[in-house]
Amino acid sequence: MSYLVEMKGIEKRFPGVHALKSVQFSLKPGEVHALMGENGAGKSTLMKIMSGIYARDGGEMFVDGNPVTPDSPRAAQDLGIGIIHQELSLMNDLTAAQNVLIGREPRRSFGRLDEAALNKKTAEIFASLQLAMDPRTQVSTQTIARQQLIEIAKALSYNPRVLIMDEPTAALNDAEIAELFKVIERLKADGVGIVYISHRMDEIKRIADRVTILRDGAYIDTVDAADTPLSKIIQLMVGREVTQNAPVFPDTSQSPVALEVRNLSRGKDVRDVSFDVRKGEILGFAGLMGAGRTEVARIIFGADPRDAGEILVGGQPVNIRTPHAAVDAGIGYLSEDRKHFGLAVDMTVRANIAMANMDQFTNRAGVLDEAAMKRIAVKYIERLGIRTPSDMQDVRLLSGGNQQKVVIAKWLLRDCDVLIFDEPTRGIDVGAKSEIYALLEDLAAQGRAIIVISSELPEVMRLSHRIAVMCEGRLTGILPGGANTTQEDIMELATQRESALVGAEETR
Amino acid sequence: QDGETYIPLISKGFQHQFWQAVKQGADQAAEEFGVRITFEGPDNETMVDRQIDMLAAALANNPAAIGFAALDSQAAIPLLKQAADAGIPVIAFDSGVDSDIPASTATTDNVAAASLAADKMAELIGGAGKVAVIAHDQTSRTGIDRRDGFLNQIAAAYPDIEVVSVQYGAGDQLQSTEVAKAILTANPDLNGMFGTNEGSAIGVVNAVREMGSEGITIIGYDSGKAQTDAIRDGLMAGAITQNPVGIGYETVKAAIAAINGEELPAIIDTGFYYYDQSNIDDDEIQAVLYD
Amino acid sequence: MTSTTTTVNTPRSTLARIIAAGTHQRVLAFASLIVLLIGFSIASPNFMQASNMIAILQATSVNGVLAVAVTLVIITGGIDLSVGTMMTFCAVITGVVLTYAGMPLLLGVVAAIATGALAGSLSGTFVAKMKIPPFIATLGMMLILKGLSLVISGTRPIYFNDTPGFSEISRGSLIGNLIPALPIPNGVLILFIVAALTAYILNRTVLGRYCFALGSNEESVRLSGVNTDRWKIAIYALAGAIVGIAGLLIASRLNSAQPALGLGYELEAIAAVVIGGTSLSGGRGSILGSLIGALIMAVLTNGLRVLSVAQEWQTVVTGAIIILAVYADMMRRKKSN
Amino acid sequence: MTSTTTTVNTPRSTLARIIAAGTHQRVLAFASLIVLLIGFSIASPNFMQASNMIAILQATSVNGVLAVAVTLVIITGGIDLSVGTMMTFCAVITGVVLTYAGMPLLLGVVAAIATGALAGSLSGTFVAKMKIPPFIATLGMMLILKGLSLVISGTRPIYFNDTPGFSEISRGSLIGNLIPALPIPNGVLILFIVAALTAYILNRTVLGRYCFALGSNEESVRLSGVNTDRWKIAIYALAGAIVGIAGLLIASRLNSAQPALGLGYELEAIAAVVIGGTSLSGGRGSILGSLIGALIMAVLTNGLRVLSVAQEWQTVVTGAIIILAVYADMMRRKKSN
Ligand SMILES: Nc1ncnc2c1ncn2[C@@H]1O[C@H](COP(=O)(O)OP(=O)(O)OP(=O)(O)O)[C@@H](O)[C@H]1O
Ligand SMILES: Nc1ncnc2c1ncn2[C@@H]1O[C@H](COP(=O)(O)OP(=O)(O)OP(=O)(O)O)[C@@H](O)[C@H]1O
Ligand SMILES: [Mg+2]
Ligand SMILES: [Mg+2]
Repeated sequence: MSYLVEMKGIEKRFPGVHALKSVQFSLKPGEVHALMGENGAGKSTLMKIMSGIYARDGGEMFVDGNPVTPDSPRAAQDLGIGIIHQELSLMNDLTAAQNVLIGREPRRSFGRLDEAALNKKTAEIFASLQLAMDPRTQVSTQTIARQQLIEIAKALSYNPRVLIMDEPTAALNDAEIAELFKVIERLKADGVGIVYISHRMDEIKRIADRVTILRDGAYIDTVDAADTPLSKIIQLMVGREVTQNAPVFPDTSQSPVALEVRNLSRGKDVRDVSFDVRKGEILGFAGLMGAGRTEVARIIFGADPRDAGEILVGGQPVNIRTPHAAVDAGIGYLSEDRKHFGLAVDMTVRANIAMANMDQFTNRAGVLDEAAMKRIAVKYIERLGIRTPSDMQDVRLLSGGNQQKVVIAKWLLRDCDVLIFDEPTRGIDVGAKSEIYALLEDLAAQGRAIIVISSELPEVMRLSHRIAVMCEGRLTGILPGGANTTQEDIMELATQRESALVGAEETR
Repeated sequence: QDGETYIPLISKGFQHQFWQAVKQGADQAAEEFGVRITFEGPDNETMVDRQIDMLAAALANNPAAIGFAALDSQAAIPLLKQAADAGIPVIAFDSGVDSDIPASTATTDNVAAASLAADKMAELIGGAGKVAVIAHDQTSRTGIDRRDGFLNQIAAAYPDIEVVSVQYGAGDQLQSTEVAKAILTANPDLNGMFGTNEGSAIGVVNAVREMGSEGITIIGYDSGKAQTDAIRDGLMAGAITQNPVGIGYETVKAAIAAINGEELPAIIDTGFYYYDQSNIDDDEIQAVLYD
Repeated sequence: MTSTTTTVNTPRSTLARIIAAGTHQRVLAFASLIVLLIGFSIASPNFMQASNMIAILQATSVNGVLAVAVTLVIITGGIDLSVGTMMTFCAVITGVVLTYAGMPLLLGVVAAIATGALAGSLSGTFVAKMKIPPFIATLGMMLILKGLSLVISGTRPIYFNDTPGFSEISRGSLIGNLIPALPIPNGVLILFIVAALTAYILNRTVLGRYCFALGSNEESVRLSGVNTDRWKIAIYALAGAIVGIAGLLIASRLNSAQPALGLGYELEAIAAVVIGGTSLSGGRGSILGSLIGALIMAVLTNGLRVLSVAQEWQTVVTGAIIILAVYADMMRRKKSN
Repeated sequence: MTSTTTTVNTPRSTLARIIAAGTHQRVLAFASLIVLLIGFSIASPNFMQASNMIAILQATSVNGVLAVAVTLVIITGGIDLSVGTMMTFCAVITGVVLTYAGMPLLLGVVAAIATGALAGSLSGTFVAKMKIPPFIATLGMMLILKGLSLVISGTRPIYFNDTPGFSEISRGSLIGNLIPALPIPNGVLILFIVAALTAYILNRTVLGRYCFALGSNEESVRLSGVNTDRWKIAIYALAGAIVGIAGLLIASRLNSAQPALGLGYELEAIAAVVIGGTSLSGGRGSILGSLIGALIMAVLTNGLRVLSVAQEWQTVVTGAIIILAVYADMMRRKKSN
């Protein structure tokens, strides 16, 4: 059997971390090979070795049977290996087209750029992805989901023979995922080998041919996707049985209202949104990308200004103009974009966990209590299973999912009355996910009011006591939680467009 | 505003004591003769083009005459020509301009003054030994004239005196202090030091004070309170002073004469003096010192 | 500084689109310039004279060219502290070529630009290959070039009296010869030509594209297989060549190469760039903005002088107005979102 | 510049851990300092004298204190160009309080520090509340304070002859009184005390924590519910207060407040900070590094002067060595990973 890429006995050590222990991996042409494992299992590291970003400490790698050692992304590209990174790495100040074709700009004489050709070429790539985007839009104005799509377009523009996708769908909604899967099918048909990393278990069944499982940096097994039940794969990943305890939906309709929002408006993004959350309640927010859920949360949190509207906490109107005031009023917000808005990645895990809560760790003279910070950090590292050599590790050295857990720890520690979680489980593995669900339910049971914004419908349905649905900046309805509400009910509200009659459909 | 006689003075600097004294003299004359003056100069003496921009702005205000202390004797000639064409008389002060446009030049002979300092130095250290110079600038006219006036006189008249080091402290007191300290460290057997302007001289005094060096003869240039104090304390042997107030006064006076079409001498020598403990309180000296 | 301003430019009209493409951001500093011009005109009848306007333009020329040069470097996310003394160094080399070696004028011009390009590529090499932070690399270059200018010139100015056409480079007026009513000095003409060419390079060529890309996310450019080191060196070299032109302008204006001059010009040039709206963290900026920034600085100093404000107060007012101008800019930018 | 270097520091031993915690990065510039000291000792027998070492320390004191102040601001991702003229301004205010108003010494000291804190919090307000880029805000302040110093002092130095103890602040020697063999001037003692206190604040208090956090990712700190504006102002104010101490030191050393002095000191201080390994993009840095950076600069200038190198060559060599020192630092840092 001829493998497109084969890796054997791969070793990688980072200071304090044995990230890969004699791992093997192989990829056939025209297959989708899923790489599974918990957060920090070593998936991204293995793929970074394959794509020439990290040098391996041991082991061998073959492309078409020939031993290779790609020592730079460029060298890997020349071997036909392309990668879509887990973390976005775009040039924010440039346009979409300028990003996609960076380094390969169509030129005229004397180094002059052919901007028209550049935009045309990019438009073609976007069209093949069914992506409705003006190649001239500036990247920084786009939501992460759309930025992710630009990354995908960029990787595809190299026409790779091997395409590594490291959690490409973490920021995408169902429609976009469907489009992406169509693209993957096309690539498969062309004989491209695809390595697919995701924590969304349902996707594995949909597109993977084979599945390789890593645990703690060690190779566990490679199984056939079609004949292996998901529960088996999860068990291999986690090393034990994961029990999904059935959710209970307590009746909170008589509890006091914790947060009330009245007629919140901001331009076209948020239009006259009113709702309330009661103590002990988990209110889910569903909607398509760009529905305005993040914007509602940011306005409540004082991160963005509002044009109109009132916010009441515990029945009292509060004047929230800054996040500082929001936190004082007992509102916490976990952002959907951890890298830009959630973490100081150059600082330690300990410092990040303590960040929203410094008062707790300082005496009156402002001197820090490092010992207390350490205690708390270690506690949350254990409780959330954050994989890190120590609480003094810089956050940027953690795997994506573990970074997300650090942000969660930060807000759990803050202990707010109203907690808004925006895509809390983005990039988090199945095992940890159910732990986080349990945590959220715990918090609710303690009388906190919780808002969960999520683009994963199963997640919203699994968690929410009530489900608010948004479309184009309006709150189109609030559905009861539990088994009586179906995905179709939600989708109907999520697509209840006001502008359906207005002609030319614009992307923004 | 209209009808009044306006005379802008473009100097080489404005924040240093010397230039403030020149301004004081100019202000005095302005009051006496009932004219309006302005006094401007760049931050330091390297900014030749800034001075030209100042001259250009001054010309925009249609002055009756202009006083000008050129940082570079050639750079301003086109603008001075423009002034001449417009019938605006120009009086040079402090240093001359290589041109016959200025009606007169009010100045000190820096070379002669510095060579007097050399003579005094030789006299005080007994005609033999090692001396060093802390100059305020390597490229400006006054910096060069004072340094070379001193060095040339030593070379010409005192073969037993060795100049071991010439370094520059930008006229900044602190920097000059550090420079002088380094020189004292490198030359433990130094006999004398000459500082070519107020900042340089004070730097030398500070250095000697901080290092606790003994037996160093210090000669300074210009005045200012720190310097006169040092002379009274005996830390500094003596100093050359110019007559900056006189320069300012004479410049404005000459400008008014030129406006009135009077004949002027090519050079108005405002003179220089050597002062030390013995004559510092003389009226003649007190008149040219500034604090 | 991770400022995640959510500036959204969606140029609707074609015209707006072109302007936005050309400048990569709205040049709002323009309004401050107009306010200053009107204010000074009201305050002093002498301000709005043709001759004074020309004096302001003339005063802008050197700083403007330096600002153009440093804009390129700043857009890459770097900084260049050496522009002032590099300008002097280029002028000194020209002096050596023309006055000491007696070469023809054209060779002097070439020497200035080539010297600048060489010095710039050296800075670029320090930054790109040796990974020295741009602040330190160019601070070092600033000192090295300052010293070398003094060494080469023997700490004396070099005069260009033997090269008759030389002072025409900046002082002559080609436009004035054609249209006598408009005696714009060549120095100003050169500034505008340099600015236009550089704006073209910045917005229409690969080099310009990589300026923005490097300033935006250097690592991502590198991972895309671009030889970032080489391009960075090229950008510093281009900036150096432009500084060489500034060297010619100032030498011609003073009819001499003044070896001690230059320190302090870098801050003024950088200030012009930032007032013009270019971000010091890289990735965003425009030549037009820098030009306007340089003009604001020149109008400000000239206006205060024409008003005969006492010099110490001039400094105070200049500082305050620079802050206010940038503040007004911020406000307008915020509103327009 | 988003450089995703995969630098990994995991201190193994407890000692290494403490040092790393204390400095937030390895201070490698130290080696360059040692090399310089050894080099100059070999080149000149006069260099390694006790009195010259003290002179070097004395020469470091003002620039060192300024470097400490500016380190705080740079770690937040900002920059402070006003430190030089702010120092002068504080000295002038002290002069007014002591000499013109005849107040007791202590009040003069308080005045200097309070003035610095006030001026600093003004800069901080410009940056935090008015969102003016730190470069421009502090450039404006630099000019404003420079002008005000001249206005207030009437462009004349203010002497402290009537305040007897004043010159002791920097020139006296408490240590020397106790241990006659060690006549370390108070100025140096003050530098070390200021540095130690600031290092403590930076590494052990909330204020310090927010310095690093703001420089690392300001938006994420704001979204953690921290009143970032207030903290930023506090940090600039603290830096200003430290600049006030520098003002006292220089005034005491010159026994006068020199209103025209100050320009240029900011670049030297920033250079010391960067040589010491603090990153201009914020989030990383140490006071110890800045101290060593300031020492490197002082040793370099002193050494070259003791060797009587011609001034123009001193400049060239200084520039080259600054680049080399930082380069050596880079190399060692790379290797140690
Ligand atoms: N540059 C680095 N320095 C130190 N440790 C690292 C580095 N990169 C990764 N690690 C560590 O190696 C381990 C594997 O990380 P990796 O990013 O491969 O995990 P992953 O399987 O992709 O996890 P996730 O699902 O959360 O993305 C983690 O413990 C991580 O902290
Ligand atoms: N940083 C930004 N810059 C510009 N526009 C933005 C930004 N963030 C959001 N928007 C716009 O605001 C609107 C609402 O987006 P928002 O992110 O709030 O939606 P959402 O429902 O949270 O969607 P998602 O599932 O993508 O998070 C959209 O039109 C989006 O394009
Ligand atoms: Mg990963
Ligand atoms: Mg969202």
